[in-house]
Amino acid sequence: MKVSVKYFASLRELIGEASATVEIEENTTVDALWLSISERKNVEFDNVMMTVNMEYVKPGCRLTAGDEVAFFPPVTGG
Amino acid sequence: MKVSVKYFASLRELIGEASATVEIEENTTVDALWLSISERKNVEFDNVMMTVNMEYVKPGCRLTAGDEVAFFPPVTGG
Amino acid sequence: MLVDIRKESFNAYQEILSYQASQDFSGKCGATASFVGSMRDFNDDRKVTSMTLEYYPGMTEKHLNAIAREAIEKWNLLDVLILHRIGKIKIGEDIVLVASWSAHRKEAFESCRTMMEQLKSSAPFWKKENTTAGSKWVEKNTSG
Amino acid sequence: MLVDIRKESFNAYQEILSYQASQDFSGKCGATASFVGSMRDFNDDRKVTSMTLEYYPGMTEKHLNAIAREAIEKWNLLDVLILHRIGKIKIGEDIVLVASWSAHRKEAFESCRTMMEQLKSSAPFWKKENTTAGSKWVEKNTSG
Repeated sequence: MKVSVKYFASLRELIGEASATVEIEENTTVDALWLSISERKNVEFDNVMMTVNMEYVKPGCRLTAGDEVAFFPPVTGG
Repeated sequence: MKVSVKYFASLRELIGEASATVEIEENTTVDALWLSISERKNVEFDNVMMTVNMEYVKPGCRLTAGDEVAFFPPVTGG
Repeated sequence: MLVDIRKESFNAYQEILSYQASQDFSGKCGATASFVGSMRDFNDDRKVTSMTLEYYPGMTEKHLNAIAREAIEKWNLLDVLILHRIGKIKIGEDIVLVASWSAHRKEAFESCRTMMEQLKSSAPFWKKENTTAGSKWVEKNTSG
Repeated sequence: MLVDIRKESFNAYQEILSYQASQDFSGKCGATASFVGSMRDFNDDRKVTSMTLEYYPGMTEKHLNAIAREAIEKWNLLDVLILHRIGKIKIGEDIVLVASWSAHRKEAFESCRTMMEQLKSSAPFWKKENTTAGSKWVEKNTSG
Protein backbone atom coordinates (compact mmCIF):
# COMPACT_ATOMS: atom_id res chain seq x y z
CA MET A 1 0.00 0.00 0.00
CA LYS A 2 1.02 3.64 -0.47
CA VAL A 3 1.37 6.44 2.07
CA SER A 4 2.52 10.01 1.55
CA VAL A 5 5.39 11.25 3.68
CA LYS A 6 6.37 14.83 4.49
CA TYR A 7 9.51 16.21 6.11
CA PHE A 8 10.00 19.61 7.69
CA ALA A 9 12.74 22.01 8.73
CA SER A 10 16.19 20.50 9.51
CA LEU A 11 14.85 17.01 8.80
CA ARG A 12 13.68 18.09 5.35
CA GLU A 13 17.19 19.37 4.66
CA LEU A 14 18.83 16.17 5.95
CA ILE A 15 16.50 13.93 3.95
CA GLY A 16 16.96 16.11 0.90
CA GLU A 17 13.28 16.28 -0.08
CA ALA A 18 10.07 17.77 1.31
CA SER A 19 7.73 14.90 0.49
CA ALA A 20 7.53 11.49 -1.11
CA THR A 21 5.10 8.68 -1.78
CA VAL A 22 6.29 5.48 -0.15
CA GLU A 23 5.21 1.87 -0.72
CA ILE A 24 4.90 -0.05 2.56
CA GLU A 25 3.46 -3.35 3.74
CA GLU A 26 0.11 -3.44 5.50
CA ASN A 27 0.21 -2.97 9.27
CA THR A 28 3.53 -1.15 9.14
CA THR A 29 3.96 1.08 12.19
CA VAL A 30 4.97 4.72 11.90
CA ASP A 31 8.27 4.13 13.74
CA ALA A 32 9.12 1.17 11.46
CA LEU A 33 8.52 3.48 8.49
CA TRP A 34 10.83 6.09 10.01
CA LEU A 35 13.51 3.46 10.67
CA SER A 36 13.46 2.26 7.06
CA ILE A 37 13.52 5.81 5.67
CA SER A 38 16.32 6.99 7.98
CA GLU A 39 18.43 3.92 7.15
CA ARG A 40 17.85 4.26 3.42
CA LYS A 41 18.69 7.99 3.53
CA ASN A 42 21.49 7.44 6.05
CA VAL A 43 20.09 10.09 8.38
CA GLU A 44 20.53 10.07 12.13
CA PHE A 45 18.07 12.18 14.10
CA ASP A 46 17.13 12.09 17.77
CA ASN A 47 13.74 13.28 18.96
CA VAL A 48 11.93 12.94 15.66
CA MET A 49 8.25 13.93 15.99
CA MET A 50 5.66 11.90 14.04
CA THR A 51 2.18 12.77 12.87
CA VAL A 52 -0.38 10.77 10.90
CA ASN A 53 -3.09 12.70 9.10
CA MET A 54 -1.98 15.83 10.97
CA GLU A 55 -2.31 14.37 14.48
CA TYR A 56 0.58 13.47 16.77
CA VAL A 57 0.87 9.70 17.19
CA LYS A 58 2.79 7.22 19.33
CA PRO A 59 5.60 5.24 17.61
CA GLY A 60 3.50 2.05 17.50
CA CYS A 61 0.70 3.63 15.48
CA ARG A 62 -0.21 1.36 12.49
CA LEU A 63 -0.55 2.98 9.10
CA THR A 64 -3.39 2.67 6.59
CA ALA A 65 -3.31 3.10 2.82
CA GLY A 66 -3.40 6.76 1.85
CA ASP A 67 -2.25 8.08 5.23
CA GLU A 68 -0.35 11.37 5.31
CA VAL A 69 2.65 10.79 7.56
CA ALA A 70 5.00 13.58 8.64
CA PHE A 71 8.40 13.50 10.37
CA PHE A 72 9.93 16.63 11.85
CA PRO A 73 12.22 17.97 14.59
CA PRO A 74 10.92 19.43 17.87
CA VAL A 75 8.78 22.48 17.09
CA THR A 76 10.13 25.97 17.77
CA GLY A 77 7.27 28.38 17.08
CA GLY A 78 5.85 31.24 19.13
CA MET B 1 -0.37 66.97 68.85
CA LYS B 2 -2.26 67.20 65.58
CA VAL B 3 -2.64 64.65 62.78
CA SER B 4 -4.70 64.89 59.63
CA VAL B 5 -7.21 62.12 58.94
CA LYS B 6 -8.78 61.10 55.64
CA TYR B 7 -11.69 58.76 54.91
CA PHE B 8 -12.59 57.13 51.63
CA ALA B 9 -15.51 55.47 49.87
CA SER B 10 -18.23 53.92 52.08
CA LEU B 11 -16.31 54.92 55.21
CA ARG B 12 -16.25 58.55 54.07
CA GLU B 13 -20.02 58.40 53.67
CA LEU B 14 -20.53 56.75 57.08
CA ILE B 15 -18.27 59.25 58.85
CA GLY B 16 -19.91 62.11 56.99
CA GLU B 17 -16.69 63.92 56.06
CA ALA B 18 -13.70 63.32 53.80
CA SER B 19 -10.99 64.67 56.10
CA ALA B 20 -10.38 66.29 59.46
CA THR B 21 -7.59 67.51 61.67
CA VAL B 22 -7.60 65.65 64.98
CA GLU B 23 -5.87 66.46 68.24
CA ILE B 24 -4.37 63.35 69.87
CA GLU B 25 -1.98 62.53 72.70
CA GLU B 26 1.61 61.62 71.94
CA ASN B 27 2.27 57.93 71.30
CA THR B 28 -1.33 57.26 70.28
CA THR B 29 -1.53 54.19 68.03
CA VAL B 30 -3.39 54.24 64.75
CA ASP B 31 -5.96 51.69 65.97
CA ALA B 32 -6.60 53.69 69.15
CA LEU B 33 -7.25 56.74 66.96
CA TRP B 34 -9.70 54.71 64.85
CA LEU B 35 -11.46 53.44 67.99
CA SER B 36 -11.97 56.96 69.33
CA ILE B 37 -13.18 58.29 65.97
CA SER B 38 -15.56 55.37 65.32
CA GLU B 39 -17.02 55.68 68.83
CA ARG B 40 -17.42 59.45 68.58
CA LYS B 41 -19.06 59.13 65.13
CA ASN B 42 -20.99 56.01 66.17
CA VAL B 43 -19.73 54.09 63.16
CA GLU B 44 -19.30 50.34 63.06
CA PHE B 45 -17.03 49.01 60.36
CA ASP B 46 -15.27 45.66 60.03
CA ASN B 47 -12.07 45.31 58.02
CA VAL B 48 -11.04 48.95 58.14
CA MET B 49 -7.72 49.50 56.35
CA MET B 50 -5.25 51.98 57.80
CA THR B 51 -2.42 53.95 56.26
CA VAL B 52 0.02 56.46 57.72
CA ASN B 53 1.72 58.85 55.32
CA MET B 54 0.37 56.77 52.41
CA GLU B 55 1.82 53.45 53.59
CA TYR B 56 -0.16 50.54 54.99
CA VAL B 57 0.54 50.07 58.71
CA LYS B 58 -0.23 47.53 61.42
CA PRO B 59 -2.80 48.54 64.07
CA GLY B 60 -0.12 49.15 66.72
CA CYS B 61 1.72 51.77 64.67
CA ARG B 62 2.40 54.88 66.80
CA LEU B 63 1.58 58.28 65.34
CA THR B 64 3.74 61.38 65.15
CA ALA B 65 2.70 65.01 64.95
CA GLY B 66 1.72 65.98 61.42
CA ASP B 67 1.10 62.41 60.20
CA GLU B 68 -1.43 61.88 57.42
CA VAL B 69 -3.63 59.00 58.55
CA ALA B 70 -6.26 57.38 56.32
CA PHE B 71 -9.04 54.91 57.08
CA PHE B 72 -10.87 53.11 54.31
CA PRO B 73 -12.73 49.92 53.37
CA PRO B 74 -11.08 47.03 51.47
CA VAL B 75 -9.95 48.28 48.07
CA THR B 76 -11.87 47.32 44.94
CA GLY B 77 -9.90 48.66 41.98
CA GLY B 78 -8.78 46.99 38.80
CA MET C 1 7.95 53.15 32.90
CA LEU C 2 4.60 54.90 32.89
CA VAL C 3 1.97 54.83 35.64
CA ASP C 4 -1.01 57.06 35.13
CA ILE C 5 -4.44 57.72 36.66
CA ARG C 6 -6.95 58.81 34.01
CA LYS C 7 -10.08 60.88 34.48
CA GLU C 8 -10.99 60.50 30.81
CA SER C 9 -11.82 57.25 29.03
CA PHE C 10 -8.96 55.55 27.21
CA ASN C 11 -8.54 52.68 24.78
CA ALA C 12 -6.05 50.27 26.32
CA TYR C 13 -4.55 48.91 23.08
CA GLN C 14 -4.23 52.39 21.58
CA GLU C 15 -2.32 53.32 24.73
CA ILE C 16 0.02 50.36 24.34
CA LEU C 17 0.62 51.33 20.70
CA SER C 18 1.37 54.96 21.60
CA TYR C 19 3.61 53.96 24.47
CA GLN C 20 5.56 51.45 22.36
CA ALA C 21 5.96 54.08 19.64
CA SER C 22 7.56 56.42 22.20
CA GLN C 23 10.04 53.78 23.39
CA ASP C 24 12.73 51.69 21.74
CA PHE C 25 12.04 48.07 22.60
CA SER C 26 12.61 46.79 19.09
CA GLY C 27 15.01 43.85 18.98
CA LYS C 28 15.36 43.72 22.76
CA CYS C 29 11.77 42.79 23.58
CA GLY C 30 10.78 39.21 22.87
CA ALA C 31 7.63 39.09 24.98
CA THR C 32 4.86 41.44 26.00
CA ALA C 33 2.06 40.36 28.32
CA SER C 34 -0.87 42.65 28.92
CA PHE C 35 -4.11 42.65 30.84
CA VAL C 36 -7.09 44.91 30.28
CA GLY C 37 -9.98 45.13 32.71
CA SER C 38 -13.19 46.59 31.28
CA MET C 39 -16.55 47.66 32.62
CA ARG C 40 -19.12 44.85 32.48
CA ASP C 41 -22.86 45.34 32.59
CA PHE C 42 -23.17 42.79 35.40
CA ASN C 43 -21.46 41.89 38.68
CA ASP C 44 -22.53 38.75 40.48
CA ASP C 45 -26.19 38.89 39.51
CA ARG C 46 -26.70 42.62 39.55
CA LYS C 47 -27.39 44.58 36.37
CA VAL C 48 -24.95 47.49 36.43
CA THR C 49 -25.50 50.67 34.39
CA SER C 50 -22.35 52.61 35.29
CA MET C 51 -19.67 52.84 37.94
CA THR C 52 -17.86 55.55 39.90
CA LEU C 53 -14.26 54.97 40.87
CA GLU C 54 -12.79 56.82 43.85
CA TYR C 55 -9.09 56.90 44.67
CA TYR C 56 -6.63 58.34 47.18
CA PRO C 57 -4.80 61.13 45.35
CA GLY C 58 -1.09 60.86 46.05
CA MET C 59 -1.14 57.43 47.64
CA THR C 60 -2.65 55.65 44.65
CA GLU C 61 0.03 56.94 42.27
CA LYS C 62 2.76 56.20 44.82
CA HIS C 63 1.50 52.68 45.37
CA LEU C 64 1.16 51.85 41.66
CA ASN C 65 4.63 53.23 40.99
CA ALA C 66 6.03 50.96 43.70
CA ILE C 67 4.27 47.92 42.16
CA ALA C 68 5.74 48.75 38.73
CA ARG C 69 9.27 49.46 40.04
CA GLU C 70 9.38 46.28 42.10
CA ALA C 71 8.21 44.18 39.14
CA ILE C 72 10.84 45.68 36.83
CA GLU C 73 13.51 44.84 39.39
CA LYS C 74 12.25 41.36 40.34
CA TRP C 75 11.70 40.09 36.76
CA ASN C 76 14.37 42.22 35.06
CA LEU C 77 11.74 43.72 32.74
CA LEU C 78 12.41 46.15 29.93
CA ASP C 79 9.41 48.25 30.87
CA VAL C 80 5.98 48.43 32.53
CA LEU C 81 2.85 50.42 31.72
CA ILE C 82 -0.01 50.79 34.23
CA LEU C 83 -3.09 52.89 33.54
CA HIS C 84 -6.21 53.13 35.74
CA ARG C 85 -9.44 55.03 35.28
CA ILE C 86 -11.13 57.05 38.00
CA GLY C 87 -14.45 58.91 38.03
CA LYS C 88 -17.60 57.87 36.22
CA ILE C 89 -17.15 54.86 33.95
CA LYS C 90 -19.61 53.66 31.32
CA ILE C 91 -20.35 50.11 30.16
CA GLY C 92 -17.58 48.73 27.95
CA GLU C 93 -14.99 51.35 28.89
CA ASP C 94 -11.53 50.22 29.95
CA ILE C 95 -10.79 50.47 33.67
CA VAL C 96 -7.27 49.15 34.00
CA LEU C 97 -4.30 48.25 31.81
CA VAL C 98 -1.15 46.47 33.00
CA ALA C 99 1.55 45.60 30.46
CA SER C 100 5.04 44.10 30.85
CA TRP C 101 7.82 44.11 28.27
CA SER C 102 10.49 41.46 28.70
CA ALA C 103 13.12 39.50 26.82
CA HIS C 104 11.35 36.23 27.76
CA ARG C 105 7.75 35.08 28.04
CA LYS C 106 7.85 33.58 31.54
CA GLU C 107 8.88 36.89 33.07
CA ALA C 108 6.30 38.80 31.00
CA PHE C 109 3.41 36.52 32.05
CA GLU C 110 4.34 36.27 35.71
CA SER C 111 5.03 39.95 36.23
CA CYS C 112 1.82 41.04 34.47
CA ARG C 113 -0.36 38.74 36.54
CA THR C 114 1.41 39.55 39.81
CA MET C 115 1.14 43.31 39.25
CA MET C 116 -2.55 42.93 38.48
CA GLU C 117 -3.16 40.90 41.67
CA GLN C 118 -1.20 43.42 43.75
CA LEU C 119 -3.19 46.26 42.23
CA LYS C 120 -6.47 44.46 42.97
CA SER C 121 -5.58 43.63 46.57
CA SER C 122 -3.83 46.79 47.70
CA ALA C 123 -4.03 49.82 45.37
CA PRO C 124 -6.41 52.36 46.92
CA PHE C 125 -9.36 52.43 44.53
CA TRP C 126 -13.03 51.94 45.38
CA LYS C 127 -15.88 51.12 43.04
CA LYS C 128 -19.44 52.24 43.48
CA GLU C 129 -21.83 50.49 41.13
CA ASN C 130 -24.86 52.27 39.83
CA THR C 131 -27.64 49.77 39.15
CA THR C 132 -31.28 50.14 38.22
CA ALA C 133 -31.97 49.55 41.94
CA GLY C 134 -29.67 52.34 43.17
CA SER C 135 -25.98 52.80 44.01
CA LYS C 136 -23.87 50.43 46.03
CA TRP C 137 -20.20 50.28 47.03
CA VAL C 138 -18.49 47.09 45.89
CA GLU C 139 -17.43 45.45 49.17
CA LYS C 140 -14.68 43.14 48.06
CA ASN C 141 -12.72 42.18 44.98
CA THR C 142 -12.99 38.59 43.86
CA SER C 143 -9.71 36.71 44.30
CA GLY C 144 -7.67 36.07 41.16
CA MET D 1 -12.74 33.02 17.24
CA LEU D 2 -9.97 33.81 14.79
CA VAL D 3 -6.85 31.78 14.10
CA ASP D 4 -4.65 32.94 11.29
CA ILE D 5 -1.24 32.28 9.77
CA ARG D 6 0.28 35.43 8.29
CA LYS D 7 2.86 35.69 5.53
CA GLU D 8 2.98 39.48 5.87
CA SER D 9 4.11 41.40 8.95
CA PHE D 10 1.39 42.51 11.35
CA ASN D 11 1.10 44.79 14.35
CA ALA D 12 -0.34 42.71 17.20
CA TYR D 13 -2.16 45.50 19.03
CA GLN D 14 -3.64 46.89 15.80
CA GLU D 15 -4.94 43.37 15.16
CA ILE D 16 -6.56 43.20 18.61
CA LEU D 17 -8.17 46.60 17.98
CA SER D 18 -9.53 45.55 14.57
CA TYR D 19 -10.77 42.24 15.90
CA GLN D 20 -12.49 43.83 18.89
CA ALA D 21 -14.12 46.37 16.58
CA SER D 22 -15.57 43.51 14.53
CA GLN D 23 -17.05 41.78 17.59
CA ASP D 24 -19.49 42.79 20.32
CA PHE D 25 -17.78 42.07 23.63
CA SER D 26 -18.81 45.39 25.20
CA GLY D 27 -20.42 44.93 28.61
CA LYS D 28 -19.83 41.17 28.63
CA CYS D 29 -16.06 41.22 28.68
CA GLY D 30 -14.43 42.16 31.98
CA ALA D 31 -10.96 40.84 31.26
CA THR D 32 -8.64 40.50 28.28
CA ALA D 33 -5.22 38.91 28.56
CA SER D 34 -2.85 38.99 25.65
CA PHE D 35 0.65 37.89 24.81
CA VAL D 36 2.82 39.12 21.96
CA GLY D 37 6.05 37.43 20.96
CA SER D 38 8.43 39.55 18.88
CA MET D 39 11.64 39.04 17.01
CA ARG D 40 14.69 39.77 19.14
CA ASP D 41 18.14 40.55 17.81
CA PHE D 42 19.69 37.90 20.08
CA ASN D 43 19.03 34.33 21.15
CA ASP D 44 21.19 32.84 23.87
CA ASP D 45 24.38 34.65 22.95
CA ARG D 46 24.04 34.72 19.19
CA LYS D 47 23.47 37.95 17.31
CA VAL D 48 20.51 37.31 15.03
CA THR D 49 19.81 39.41 11.94
CA SER D 50 16.57 37.79 10.73
CA MET D 51 14.60 34.57 10.97
CA THR D 52 12.71 32.25 8.66
CA LEU D 53 9.65 30.46 10.01
CA GLU D 54 8.51 27.24 8.37
CA TYR D 55 5.16 25.57 9.11
CA TYR D 56 3.08 22.55 8.12
CA PRO D 57 0.27 23.90 5.92
CA GLY D 58 -3.00 22.35 7.00
CA MET D 59 -1.80 20.82 10.23
CA THR D 60 -0.62 24.08 11.79
CA GLU D 61 -4.01 25.77 11.26
CA LYS D 62 -5.84 22.66 12.48
CA HIS D 63 -3.69 22.42 15.58
CA LEU D 64 -4.02 26.11 16.50
CA ASN D 65 -7.79 25.94 15.99
CA ALA D 66 -7.95 22.99 18.37
CA ILE D 67 -5.92 24.90 21.00
CA ALA D 68 -8.29 27.88 20.72
CA ARG D 69 -11.49 25.80 20.77
CA GLU D 70 -10.39 23.77 23.79
CA ALA D 71 -9.45 26.93 25.71
CA ILE D 72 -12.82 28.55 24.97
CA GLU D 73 -14.56 25.46 26.26
CA LYS D 74 -12.35 24.83 29.30
CA TRP D 75 -12.36 28.43 30.60
CA ASN D 76 -15.75 29.45 29.23
CA LEU D 77 -14.15 32.32 27.30
CA LEU D 78 -15.99 34.89 25.22
CA ASP D 79 -13.42 34.66 22.44
CA VAL D 80 -9.86 33.88 21.41
CA LEU D 81 -7.54 35.37 18.79
CA ILE D 82 -4.36 33.62 17.65
CA LEU D 83 -2.08 35.00 14.94
CA HIS D 84 1.30 33.59 13.90
CA ARG D 85 3.82 34.78 11.34
CA ILE D 86 5.56 32.54 8.84
CA GLY D 87 8.26 33.27 6.27
CA LYS D 88 11.07 35.77 6.67
CA ILE D 89 10.84 37.88 9.79
CA LYS D 90 12.84 41.01 10.54
CA ILE D 91 14.11 42.32 13.88
CA GLY D 92 11.33 43.84 15.96
CA GLU D 93 8.46 42.29 13.98
CA ASP D 94 5.68 40.48 15.81
CA ILE D 95 5.79 36.68 15.53
CA VAL D 96 2.84 35.54 17.60
CA LEU D 97 -0.26 36.97 19.26
CA VAL D 98 -2.54 35.08 21.66
CA ALA D 99 -5.48 36.92 23.25
CA SER D 100 -8.35 35.73 25.50
CA TRP D 101 -11.56 37.59 26.25
CA SER D 102 -13.36 36.56 29.42
CA ALA D 103 -15.82 37.78 32.01
CA HIS D 104 -13.18 37.29 34.73
CA ARG D 105 -9.44 37.86 35.02
CA LYS D 106 -8.39 34.44 36.34
CA GLU D 107 -9.78 32.71 33.25
CA ALA D 108 -8.26 35.31 30.92
CA PHE D 109 -4.76 34.98 32.42
CA GLU D 110 -4.74 31.20 32.69
CA SER D 111 -6.13 30.51 29.24
CA CYS D 112 -3.75 32.97 27.54
CA ARG D 113 -0.69 31.48 29.17
CA THR D 114 -1.81 27.88 28.62
CA MET D 115 -2.55 28.47 24.93
CA MET D 116 0.85 30.08 24.51
CA GLU D 117 2.63 27.14 26.17
CA GLN D 118 0.67 24.66 24.05
CA LEU D 119 1.55 26.58 20.92
CA LYS D 120 5.23 26.63 21.89
CA SER D 121 5.39 22.92 22.70
CA SER D 122 3.25 21.42 19.95
CA ALA D 123 2.21 23.73 17.09
CA PRO D 124 4.23 22.77 13.99
CA PHE D 125 6.46 25.78 13.38
CA TRP D 126 10.23 25.80 12.98
CA LYS D 127 12.57 28.74 13.26
CA LYS D 128 15.77 29.16 11.34
CA GLU D 129 17.92 31.99 12.61
CA ASN D 130 20.07 33.96 10.25
CA THR D 131 23.14 35.27 12.07
CA THR D 132 26.26 37.05 10.93
CA ALA D 133 27.90 33.58 11.14
CA GLY D 134 25.36 31.84 8.90
CA SER D 135 21.96 30.16 9.24
CA LYS D 136 20.98 27.72 11.93
CA TRP D 137 17.76 25.89 12.86
CA VAL D 138 16.63 26.59 16.42
CA GLU D 139 16.76 23.18 18.07
CA LYS D 140 14.44 23.60 21.00
CA ASN D 141 12.11 26.14 22.55
CA THR D 142 12.95 27.31 26.05
CA SER D 143 10.40 26.14 28.60
CA GLY D 144 7.95 28.72 29.86
